[in-house]
Amino acid sequence: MTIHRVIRKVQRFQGWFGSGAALCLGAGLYLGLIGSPADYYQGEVVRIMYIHVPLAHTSLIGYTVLALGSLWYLWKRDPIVDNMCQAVAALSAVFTALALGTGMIWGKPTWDTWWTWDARLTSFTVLLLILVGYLMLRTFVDDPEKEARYGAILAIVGFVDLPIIHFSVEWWRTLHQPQSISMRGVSISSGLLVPLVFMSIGMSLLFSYMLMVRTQLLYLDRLLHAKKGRLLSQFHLSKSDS
Amino acid sequence: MTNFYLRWGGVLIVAIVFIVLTYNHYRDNLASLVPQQVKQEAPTGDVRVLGMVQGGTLETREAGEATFTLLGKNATLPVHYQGPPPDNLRELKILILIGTWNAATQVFEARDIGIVPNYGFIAGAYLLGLLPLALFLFAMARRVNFLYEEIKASKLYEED
Amino acid sequence: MIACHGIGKSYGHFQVLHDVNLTVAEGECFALLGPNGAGKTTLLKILATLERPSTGHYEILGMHGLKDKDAIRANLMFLAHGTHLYDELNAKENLAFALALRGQHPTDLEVKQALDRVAIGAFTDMKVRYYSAGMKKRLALAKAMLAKPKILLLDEPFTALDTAGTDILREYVRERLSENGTVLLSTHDYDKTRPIAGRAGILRHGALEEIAVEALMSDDLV
Amino acid sequence: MTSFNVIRWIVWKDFVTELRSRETISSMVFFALIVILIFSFSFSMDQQAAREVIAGIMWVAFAFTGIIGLGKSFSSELQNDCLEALQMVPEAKGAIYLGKVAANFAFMFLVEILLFPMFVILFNLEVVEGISILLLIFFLATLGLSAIGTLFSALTVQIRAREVMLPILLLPLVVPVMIAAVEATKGALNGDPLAMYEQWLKLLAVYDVVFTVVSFWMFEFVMDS
Repeated sequence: MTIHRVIRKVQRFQGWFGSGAALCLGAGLYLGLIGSPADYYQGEVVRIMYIHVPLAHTSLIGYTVLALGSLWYLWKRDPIVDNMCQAVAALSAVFTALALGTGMIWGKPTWDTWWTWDARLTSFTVLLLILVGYLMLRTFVDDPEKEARYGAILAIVGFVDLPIIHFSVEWWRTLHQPQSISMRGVSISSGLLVPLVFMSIGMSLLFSYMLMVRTQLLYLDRLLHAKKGRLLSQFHLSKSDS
Repeated sequence: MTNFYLRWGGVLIVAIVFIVLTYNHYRDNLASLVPQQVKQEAPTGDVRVLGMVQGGTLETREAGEATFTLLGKNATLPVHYQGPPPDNLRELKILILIGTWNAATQVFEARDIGIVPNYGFIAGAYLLGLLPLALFLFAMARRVNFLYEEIKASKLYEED
Repeated sequence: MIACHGIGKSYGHFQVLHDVNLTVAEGECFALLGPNGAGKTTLLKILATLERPSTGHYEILGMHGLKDKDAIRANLMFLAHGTHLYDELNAKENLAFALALRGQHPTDLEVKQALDRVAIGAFTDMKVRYYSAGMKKRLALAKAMLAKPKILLLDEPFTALDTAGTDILREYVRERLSENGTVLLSTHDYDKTRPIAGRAGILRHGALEEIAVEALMSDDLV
Repeated sequence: MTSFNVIRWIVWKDFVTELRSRETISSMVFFALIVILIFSFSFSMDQQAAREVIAGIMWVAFAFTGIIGLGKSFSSELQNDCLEALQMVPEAKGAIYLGKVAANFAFMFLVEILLFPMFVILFNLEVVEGISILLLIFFLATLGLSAIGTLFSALTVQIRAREVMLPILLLPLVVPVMIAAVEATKGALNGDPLAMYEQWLKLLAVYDVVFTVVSFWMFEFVMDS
């Protein structure tokens, strides 16, 4: 039950996370859009990086949290940890999808194509598929206990698979396409780094804030349904008795 | 519930202010003329002209000096460029010229070349990145509020 | 012996069991009654370590139901709605397989005796696919006879069994009880249950109310 | 010792059942034949073009038939609720997992061995030299597919829409196996020196080890509440 208390305690500071996210994102946006010069090689398009990279980082952090939470759940079977896992999966899926979307928008002016089988884009797509699979799986199980258990198993197996997927896709890419189109080699000068750091911190704080809100949402939902369910089953049985 | 909408209203106002300020900041860079406008209006002072370097017209004299014809929609514009050595001056390339219109010689005296900014893509990326997150967060926060209200109203709540 | 403490179980929005408290001693047979959907099978599945209760805990033979599951399983037999038989295997193979997984290896003679006792000795080499529902029930019963479990959980044991089959089952239950076994069965058939049940209870509102066995009359309960 | 017995009995049961019903292997073989047929209609190929795409076609066919076999592996345990009996085995559930992996691996490998001559004949392949290395590739890739597939077969069998969910969950996770198997097979069919595609074999071996261990561990949680 310790984690239960930790989550409660952290949620007391929810407002701080929200305001911190707003401040960091505000500063990052100002620096990224107005306060920084355009990149010598990429021109103005580099500004897309300030939103794309933090989204991608955050979704990976989210997946790590999901895997750790799932391990914790299998160990302690604490329902609120399961709520947290479900929340973090949905958020990671959204962040991954947005990272892919902004990556595609970056690709169009840079590579003159919306989509290329770049190693990172491909492994992020597989990551998105795993997360969507996770969310789908959870809707197809009737017993909430089983739902949590199966979800945790999928999350852990997928987390172990992720580096292997990334390596295999990268090797495959180097075989089949010239390396010229790659996000690698886009060196980040210090001028670009400052807004990137602000946006990254801000995005992580925003993610944590959203995670707290969503965990709370799922917890309250479960609470409400449990109470309603008890009333419902009592009503149902008293009807069938008479 | 009122508090909740007030807070989100504040967020919305800040966002709008930020968008307006950013737009103002970039407006100067966004505006540019096309060759036809330059010929008709004959503007004085610095202008920015958007067009494509016409194939077969580019003549580079020495580093930092070149002449070519800029192709617009219904008009062409003879250009004499003199400025920093242009890295990205190629035939058939779409670019933005910064300079003055010499009405006497009917030649555009360019002194700098900018690549076409992709503000559309940048705005698209930022909107795509932030708008769904904001909407998602709003929907979740509203639902949490709603659930609290309902749990209170149906007197279902008890301390865990 | 079985001891449940405040067992609850909910499926999604529906709470099946709310607060079940039950103790069945050694050498005792408890009959579990209740309307359809009252949660009899769910309770049996929880006690058979197949499902995890949402709330509460239980002990079987003094072992904690959520921690020492494997030890409980070695001493427990659950005759469920499904007979746990493989259609493509014959009676002997089914028995050998099921018992081998429990770590038991009965001799051919024991198998033959058990099959004769449930009166399907003539069909030992037939694929279970061609068995009738009653024959499958009897074969499952033979499996329980060979396993000799300390705890026997029976889910609607009388369905599909004819009069002779019912007698065999009741005789087997009595034998288990005489060897200090514990039997928990769920049923709708009060007439067939009355002779063997030591105690009885009705599941209502997700909780258990104990009643007198003599009150097991067909009409007025459900 | 008892655990080893459990493995043996599970394998025995799956083999006997399969020998008597012939459901799994025959449906896998025929499904694969149909897939091959459809593919050869979809790309009308000369021998040169065939070399380029044959490895991909082969592994798509193998993966889909594998999923059919894997799905049947645990859905067959649903007859008479036999799955409950497996869940109540008083042993570590890893033994059941290993038994099932062995059976699934054997079925899939057998089907692949049966189908491979069809590919050789239909697409005019020359494989005499590379046959041993091809067998190694088949072995490693099939082991990877069955190691993770058995886990997900057990996981999806107790949920709604299981026929759909098994491929949806499994296919993204076996992306490395598919890539590695296709690239290695391509190399072997082209007669490239082993050093050129050795890395893929290593990747397959690593994948097999990692996911046999992880699935063995996770299977406990699938079967046991």
